[in-house]
Amino acid sequence: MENRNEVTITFDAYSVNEGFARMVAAAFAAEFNPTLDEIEDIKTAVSEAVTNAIIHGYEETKGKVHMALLREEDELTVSVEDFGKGIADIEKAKEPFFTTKPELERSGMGFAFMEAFMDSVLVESVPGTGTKVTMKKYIRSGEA
Amino acid sequence: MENRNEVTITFDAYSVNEGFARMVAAAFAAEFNPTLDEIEDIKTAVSEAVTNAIIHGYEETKGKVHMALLREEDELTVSVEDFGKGIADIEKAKEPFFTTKPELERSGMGFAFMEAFMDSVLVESVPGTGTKVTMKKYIRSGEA
Amino acid sequence: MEGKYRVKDGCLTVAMPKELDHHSALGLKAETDMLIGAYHVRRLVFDFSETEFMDSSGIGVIIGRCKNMNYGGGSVEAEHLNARIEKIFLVSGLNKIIKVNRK
Amino acid sequence: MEGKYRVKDGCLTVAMPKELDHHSALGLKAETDMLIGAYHVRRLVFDFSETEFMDSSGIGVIIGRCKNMNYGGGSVEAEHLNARIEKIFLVSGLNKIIKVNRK
Ligand SMILES: Nc1ncnc2c1ncn2[C@@H]1O[C@H](COP(=O)(O)OP(=O)(O)O)[C@@H](O)[C@H]1O
Ligand SMILES: Nc1ncnc2c1ncn2[C@@H]1O[C@H](COP(=O)(O)OP(=O)(O)O)[C@@H](O)[C@H]1O
Repeated sequence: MENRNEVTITFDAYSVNEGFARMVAAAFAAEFNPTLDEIEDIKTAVSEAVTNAIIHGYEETKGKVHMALLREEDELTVSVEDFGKGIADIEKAKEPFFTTKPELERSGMGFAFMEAFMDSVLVESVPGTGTKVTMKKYIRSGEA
Repeated sequence: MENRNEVTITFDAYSVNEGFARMVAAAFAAEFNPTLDEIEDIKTAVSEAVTNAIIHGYEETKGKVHMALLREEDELTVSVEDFGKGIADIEKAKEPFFTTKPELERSGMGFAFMEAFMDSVLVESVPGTGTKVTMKKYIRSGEA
Repeated sequence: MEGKYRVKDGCLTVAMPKELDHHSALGLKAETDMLIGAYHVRRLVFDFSETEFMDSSGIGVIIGRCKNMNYGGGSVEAEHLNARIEKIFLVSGLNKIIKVNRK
Repeated sequence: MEGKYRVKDGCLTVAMPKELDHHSALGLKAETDMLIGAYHVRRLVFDFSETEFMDSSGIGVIIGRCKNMNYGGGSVEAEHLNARIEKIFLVSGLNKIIKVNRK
């Protein structure tokens, strides 16, 4: 096994690609020999970040989502980036139940889920330019 | 369902990514609602092209493989590109059983498999620059 | 239809999709609301037997339907949660908002 | 080890991996050859019970082992092929090179 493996992927901001992005992350993570629970954690976090890019970043119009997956030893880093609307107040955005789209019945739990299921979550955003979410998770590889 | 969906992905030329690339292609193709046989055909063709990039393009040294997946209506286009050695005689390379790496027990069946399992295969290559294989398959979507 | 629906004696049971996310939520919401209105549903049951994945978009779907039902004084329940969905209910606090049936 | 191996009365049975590709082939080849030599194997059986995927790298593995076995006058067989692996054998002509056991 190589010490480092990196994948970058660009896809259209369509809701059908939410499931696709989850599958890609799960397939990449398989190399770590993770537990089922760890795979589900990764899928959930990826789903939140990608859904946000589609709903909030591009407000369901056309756009490209960029996802990077990196394995370094036992650590997985996933970043999800859009080149859309951006976030003015990141601290506020991260609060549980805070949402700017209650009319779409968003729960405001997206960032809370990312933080619950990954070891760290970094949000970088410039209004009018885009948003990048970088999440890390240490995988305690099971036995082969 | 959108009429067009496009994904591009870049990964390291490691053999562990052969299985990953197959999974990504299968996950992307799922949107077509393909038959199990069609999924297997796509996985096999992708595996051949990616393995060739790793073994022949980069001769098992470091390098990046670029894969693009495109859905337009009922047609899937997969391209796999490397920036490695290149192919001097493409016609010869495509002949069944022809291989330049018999010492690695290559069967020379890679291109034959791509042609057997996809509807069309286009090979473009410049020696010293790289190789791009573009494959198309019409998916006769099953019932939902 | 994204889910499968069964109405009996004012109770609507919704078979939740395999993957409950923003993508599958759209049709599910519209169809459920339509049936709640059409059949004067008093009790709404989300059946998670088939559900393997759910993210926070799913939370939004459930809370949204709770609101609709509560306006009319009805009740909302969830059943057949696998371990992962249980965890999602727990982390989100959804298990305190709706009744989870266990057998 | 990539596969699981069983030797009995000069017959080596190799349980082929779930995905037989270039990645899994490396270890499989080395281990199989080592056992062929060590146990004076006269009959080699590839058991595909667990195998869901195989590409042309797999063809290379099998033909390579055939060569090794034939030098010593031994035989090579394959068994428990699912429909997909059957198809791969057919398309590649492998079914004409080694004996495929059916039950
Ligand atoms: N990629 C993004 N682009 C722009 N705004 C975002 C993005 N991601 C999140 N936000 C903002 O942060 C808020 C909170 O996000 P989140 O916790 O995921 O909840 P929800 O998606 O349910 O609204 C969103 O309502 C939105 O205003
Ligand atoms: N991406 C590539 N870069 C360089 N050479 C290639 C590439 N793909 C194929 N070739 C050449 O074409 C030949 C035939 O390829 P293929 O039919 O896949 O058989 P095999 O991989 O078993 O050799 C290879 O042996 C190699 O010389």
